[in-house]
Amino acid sequence: MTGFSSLFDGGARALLTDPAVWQAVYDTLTTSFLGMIAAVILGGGFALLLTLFNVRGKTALGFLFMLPTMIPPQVTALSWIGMTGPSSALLKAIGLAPPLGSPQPLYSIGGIALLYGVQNAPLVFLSLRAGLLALPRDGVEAARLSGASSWQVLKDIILPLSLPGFVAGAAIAFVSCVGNFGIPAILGIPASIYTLPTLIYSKFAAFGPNTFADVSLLSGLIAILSVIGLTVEDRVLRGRDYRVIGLSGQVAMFRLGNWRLLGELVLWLAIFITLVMPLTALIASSLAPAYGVPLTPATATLDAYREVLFKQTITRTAFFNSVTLSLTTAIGLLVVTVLTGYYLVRSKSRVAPVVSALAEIPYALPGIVLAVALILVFAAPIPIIGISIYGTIWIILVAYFSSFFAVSLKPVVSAFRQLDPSLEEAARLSGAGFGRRLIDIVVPLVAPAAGASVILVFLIACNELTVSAILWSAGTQTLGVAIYNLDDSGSFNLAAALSVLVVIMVIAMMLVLELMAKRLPKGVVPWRS
Amino acid sequence: ADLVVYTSQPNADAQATIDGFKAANPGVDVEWVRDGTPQIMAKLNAEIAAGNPVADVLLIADTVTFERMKAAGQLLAYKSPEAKNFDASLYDADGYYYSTKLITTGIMYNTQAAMKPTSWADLAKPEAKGLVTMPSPVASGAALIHAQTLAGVDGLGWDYYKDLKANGAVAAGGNGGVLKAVASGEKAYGVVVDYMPIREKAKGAPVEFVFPKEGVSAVTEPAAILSSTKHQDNAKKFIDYLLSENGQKIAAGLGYIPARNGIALPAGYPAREEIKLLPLNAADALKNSEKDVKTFSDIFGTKG
Amino acid sequence: MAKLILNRLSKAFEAGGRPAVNDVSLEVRDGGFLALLGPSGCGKTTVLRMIAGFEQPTDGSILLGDRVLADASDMVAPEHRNMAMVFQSYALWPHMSVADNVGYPLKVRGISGQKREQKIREALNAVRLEAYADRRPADLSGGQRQRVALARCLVTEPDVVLLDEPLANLDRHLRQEMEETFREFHARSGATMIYVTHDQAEAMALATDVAVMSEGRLLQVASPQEIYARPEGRLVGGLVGQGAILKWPAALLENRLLDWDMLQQSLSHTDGQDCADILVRPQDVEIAGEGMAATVTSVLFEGERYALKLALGDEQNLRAFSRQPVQVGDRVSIVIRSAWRL
Amino acid sequence: MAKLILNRLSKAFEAGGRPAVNDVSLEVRDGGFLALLGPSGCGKTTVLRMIAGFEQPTDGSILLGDRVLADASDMVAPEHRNMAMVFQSYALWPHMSVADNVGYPLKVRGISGQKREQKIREALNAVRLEAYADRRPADLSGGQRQRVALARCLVTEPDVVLLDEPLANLDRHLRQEMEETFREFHARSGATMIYVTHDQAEAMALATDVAVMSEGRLLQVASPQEIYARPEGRLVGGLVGQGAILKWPAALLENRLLDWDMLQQSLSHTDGQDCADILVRPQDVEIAGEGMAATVTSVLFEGERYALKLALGDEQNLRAFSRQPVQVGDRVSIVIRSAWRL
Ligand SMILES: Nc1ncnc2c1ncn2[C@@H]1O[C@H](COP(=O)(O)OP(=O)(O)OP(=O)(O)O)[C@@H](O)[C@H]1O
Ligand SMILES: Nc1ncnc2c1ncn2[C@@H]1O[C@H](COP(=O)(O)OP(=O)(O)OP(=O)(O)O)[C@@H](O)[C@H]1O
Ligand SMILES: [Fe+3]
Ligand SMILES: [Mg+2]
Ligand SMILES: [Mg+2]
Repeated sequence: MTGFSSLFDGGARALLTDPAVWQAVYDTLTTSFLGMIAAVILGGGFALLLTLFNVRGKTALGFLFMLPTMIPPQVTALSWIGMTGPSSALLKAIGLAPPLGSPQPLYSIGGIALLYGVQNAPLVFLSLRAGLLALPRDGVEAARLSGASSWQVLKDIILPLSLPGFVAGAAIAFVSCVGNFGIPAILGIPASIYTLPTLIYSKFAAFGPNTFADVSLLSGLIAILSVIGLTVEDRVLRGRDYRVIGLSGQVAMFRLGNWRLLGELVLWLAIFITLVMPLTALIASSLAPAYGVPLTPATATLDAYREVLFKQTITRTAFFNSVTLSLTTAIGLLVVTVLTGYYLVRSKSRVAPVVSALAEIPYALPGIVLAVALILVFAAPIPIIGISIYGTIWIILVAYFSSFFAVSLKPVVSAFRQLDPSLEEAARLSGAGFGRRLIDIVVPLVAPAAGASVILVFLIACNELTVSAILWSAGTQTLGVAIYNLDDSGSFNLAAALSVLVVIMVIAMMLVLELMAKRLPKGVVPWRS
Repeated sequence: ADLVVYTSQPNADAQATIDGFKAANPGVDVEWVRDGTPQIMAKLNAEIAAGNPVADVLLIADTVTFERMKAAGQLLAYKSPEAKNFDASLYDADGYYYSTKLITTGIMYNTQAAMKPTSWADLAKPEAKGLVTMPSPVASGAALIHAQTLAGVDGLGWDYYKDLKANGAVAAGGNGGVLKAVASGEKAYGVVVDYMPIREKAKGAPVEFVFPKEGVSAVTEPAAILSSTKHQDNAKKFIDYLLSENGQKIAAGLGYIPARNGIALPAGYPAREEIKLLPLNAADALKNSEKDVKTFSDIFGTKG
Repeated sequence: MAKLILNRLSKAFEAGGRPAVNDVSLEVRDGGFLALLGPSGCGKTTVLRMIAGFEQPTDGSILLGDRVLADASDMVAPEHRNMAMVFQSYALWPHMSVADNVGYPLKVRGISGQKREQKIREALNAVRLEAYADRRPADLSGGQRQRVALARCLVTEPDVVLLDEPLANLDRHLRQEMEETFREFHARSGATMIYVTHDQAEAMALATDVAVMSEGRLLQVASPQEIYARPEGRLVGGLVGQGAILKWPAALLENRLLDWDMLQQSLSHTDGQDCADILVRPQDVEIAGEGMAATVTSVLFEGERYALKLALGDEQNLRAFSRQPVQVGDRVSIVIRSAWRL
Repeated sequence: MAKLILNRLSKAFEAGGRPAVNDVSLEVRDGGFLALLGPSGCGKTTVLRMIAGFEQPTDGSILLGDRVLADASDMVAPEHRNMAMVFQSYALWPHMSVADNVGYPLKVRGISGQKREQKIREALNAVRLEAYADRRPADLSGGQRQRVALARCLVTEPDVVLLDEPLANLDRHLRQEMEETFREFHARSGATMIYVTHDQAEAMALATDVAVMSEGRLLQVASPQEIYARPEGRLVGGLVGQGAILKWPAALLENRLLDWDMLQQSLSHTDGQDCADILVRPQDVEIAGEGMAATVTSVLFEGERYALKLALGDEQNLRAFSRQPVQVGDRVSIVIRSAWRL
């Protein structure tokens, strides 16, 4: 981050008096806030229904719900546009397709927020779910016996007690909306809605002498926005006690009775809209010979797959890079975040909140800014050891570590907040030193959160675009870059085919996890109940 | 690596170019990085700011950028022996950069569209109301050149853009987005670079491309050597290769209008003489680029 | 209100596994006060949890009057049962203050303002926690937490009150006060109360009926006096009171309640055959000049008195009390004033 | 091993607030067995937590031999103290099976394989949970959980064992067995044991020393017999045993241990002035033909006997036992066989 200080010089006044900037701040805030609400409703709803209620097919629902994160945001955006636009096969089929050139309803603040919500719902889902699993069953039961209806129990007991997880999820969702580029780029620009990241991007496009200064100023605004978000989070959580007293490990189950069918319908409908629709669109475009060609058995072709799989050498490199990068980041970060999280929650030091705020900022910064900062820092060889990591995969790894630190940290911190301290005390008295305790007691106890953290980071990193877009060089392409580049250069079907392959790969990896589930601590695999 | 190339050519095209170069110069290990012009420039500028640019050769969309770099002393002058086969307007007299191809910007339309446009003026007609999309100069180098070119044409000018805006045209994103919008029928007409719709049409997409009768603007995707290069010889070889007959044929094979004289145009294009290029003064364009972006943005309400 | 009926209630946690509760039938009359006794793990909590509606019976049913609360297929939700419970683990809500914890059942019932304050204050008064109203449960001692749970349970007017070892973590004085509170609450509200405890004295002192369970089964239900004086079978005999069970020649034991004469006579008629189990409580064993010989094998000071273990000649063991200190290894003579044939 | 010394130990949770533990000085000799008694919330758990190293004293120090374990500025980490504790809330690890919970202290000490298995089995045997080795704590009953915590505490060879109401949730029989286990463990390992309990009989029966606390202060430390027979002050007198404290004319009470004659004499010399507090235990109150008049105000069946509350003429209350049922309101004559001037 040292590079940033060098970025701050001059031009600030001009920029700060530009009404366009303030309009962008406003739009960023509204879209992100609404997007967060949407993510909370969608992800929170799933988490609640799947962990607390007796709906059927939980495993399948949980499994499928994770997948939309894996579809690149631009693809999701495009498929939604396709679905709601004049060429929508769906709308055409029911005769409701709008005429050629009708305004696209998604090109709006609401549309952006909606897609933010869809994209970030799994973040809330995973984070909240970990919190819910830590709830002691008897607390819920006591409330029900007090006469509280399911709704009241939810409102008075479950949500307040799982508030750390809930708020953590909402906070990551908010911050990642603030930093999102793909969705406002596709949905916002046509409607002249600029968010700070798209504004920054356009600054880079018209590269001038003031660009670095302008961009750092805008980045500063983003940082301020996310710090404001975090302060709100901190306020909400401050001064309360979430430490579970007594034994957790069993989750109270509500019966839905007659509502069950309705609940299940809603869940599957949500899966259909957030997953099946964009995925179908994705598969359709991967099979189409060219964009806009109607897909029929006659026109369908596997050429795109052939090209991606066998001709483009970049595919294999990208798969290899992304998977190793994502796994390394996810697991490496877990180690870091468990330690940091432990420190943040247990330490009474005043430095702690500052550390946690600092951790959050890189995630909110648009990738392009972070990447440029890293280049400024690392392009020259590192002073003492004299090695340059610029141009190697290591710089991307460094970028991922700093960028996803917050994603990894949040669920873990919230789980620590709920931990009954006496569990750790008992381990200490057993003679277990810090490391020992961490491995044997603390980490398994926060397993659902740790699992959520690893999976979240993996999913996001696997698809990461903006950071690696600037930092990659020959041989270090990532999947996100590969897909984006294919798409950007007009090879839409190749991009779609590669995306489909990525989704398949993720499903395969999730299945492997599913097979290993029995050997992992309880709650790690988020779709299992 | 013996040579590092930063380019904004599409992946497959970049790969083909590099492969061709390698075939002509065996033993040279080339690394290349492909991204959109803005990203490439962000990356490069950051590297320069950090004092360690990695690239040797730059192969990106427009002369304007190169003019700026030349002024900043970031380019290396090199007189290529191949230059004699090129129109003098297509390379820098001092040898700082060489155009490699012509990418024109014209009009594409969806085959379902009611009106078949033949001129820029058609897009401002009531038939096209709300149906026009174009790339934004903030996202595409070609789009900026295009806007600056049309702005200088009598009878069009910035008023033309105001008319377009009044007619409900939108300006957003890059050329890829325009292509998708028109191919999918979301919009009927698009202002777009030539090779995209021509290629897609060949693959069966329901689109047509026209060279409007007033003429088209063009970017030339020039190549240049960075003054900081550590592989001067290879870089020069690369420039020579791009300009060579062989290199130019490969460009044509990929669907671009080659810059070198005497090479046949790819399928789907009219004869070279029929393509009327609108004039543009590169020096003015450079001087005014920020102002022009702002003018455009003010008209279309885009920011930046 | 109405009778609470458990009808052949069973619960197995794993399908096919050993049931935690096995075919328990029981009626608690309206306004009754039932104490549930039994060794650790015998299924007491599980019975309470089924009554409260947290576990579904695998078999049998639970009725309140003629309303079926639960059977193997259907269940009234806990929130519609108007019951209250003190959980063995307290189940306090860590995010609420003590006052909010206690007031929550009122809040849910829509009672607010002055009246709620008033009731919370009364309940906290009853458990001597007035001064702690604003604390968080995490900052309380174990016994204080338990008292918060008690206060929360008694703050409303439930039809049925379920108490799962509600006084286990309290000292004797508080315990007596709390027992008093229960008694008053019971008298005032007329609620049906079911009380799980390990402290028999507590059970006897509070309950109108005592039920004894073992390994998921109900062994005996009777009034405290009855179950103490006339336990059925070895298990109940062993569980209620600190009695020792002896094998005794059965020849002349006609009555079930036996005195020393009968016991002695029977002893002298040993024909080596039939033996009966007799229950001898320590307070009925008197260390006297005459009587049977016994050796002291252990002596424990209990404050009020010493608790002795005595070995009889034939390797059988007996408990007794003594107000005077005795030494391990002393040989004493004892008289069994009273015994009960099981 | 060495003496455990608490030296003017204090702990206030909020700076400036009322201290939870206040100036407690105490020595537990090496291999001693100290029972800590006191009303709910008096600071017992806090003392244990400071000894274990979970709370830092705000003042004073803790020493084991000459090693300073903790003072207001510094602290040896709990993991380096070689202590074991049964937590009031059990603190079982929900993600481990019962056997793993119990075996964890062994695992940490690097004991593995056969030997570990063996030790785990023994510990589980001691708490009668052999059959539950593979269960998760969440699937156990309250008492079973407590026993797992016990087994975990006793599986290693700690220097100091801290027991926070370790038997509160067990039935009497198990309790007696567990007490036996403690006694054996104590004899075998020679560990210093500190035992918090509300059950005085338990404390008296197990401990070599009894310490009584109230409101954070240490009131008295003595052997069980001593503290029972000669409590110091109203507070200890009221806490130990179920005695009632009476105001009695002090004129002729010269001894501290008083018999009926002395009490009667003193009574007849009432000159309305000086009154002394005397402690009268229920077992010392005999319902007899002659003596003082009293009215029965409450009768509780306790199994073995009835516990009575008696009102004396001057509105003072007394407790007594009776083996025969008595009615509330009965007027009886009582003799106080023995009393203790506080
Ligand atoms: N974390 C805390 N913050 C503030 N006060 C506390 C905290 N923990 C305990 N206390 C208070 O300190 C006092 C002593 O508590 P402690 O737990 O030591 O009592 P105890 O003697 O163990 O009682 P019990 O028999 O009920 O378990 C109590 O009044 C309690 O409310
Ligand atoms: N969730 C569960 N899954 C499997 N077995 C269980 C579960 N809960 C309890 N059990 C078992 O059922 C039996 C009865 O348990 P319950 O909690 O009813 O005992 P209890 O009588 O309340 O004992 P305690 O006095 O120790 O609290 C025990 O053996 C226990 O191990
Ligand atoms: Fe470009
Ligand atoms: Mg129980
Ligand atoms: Mg305590």
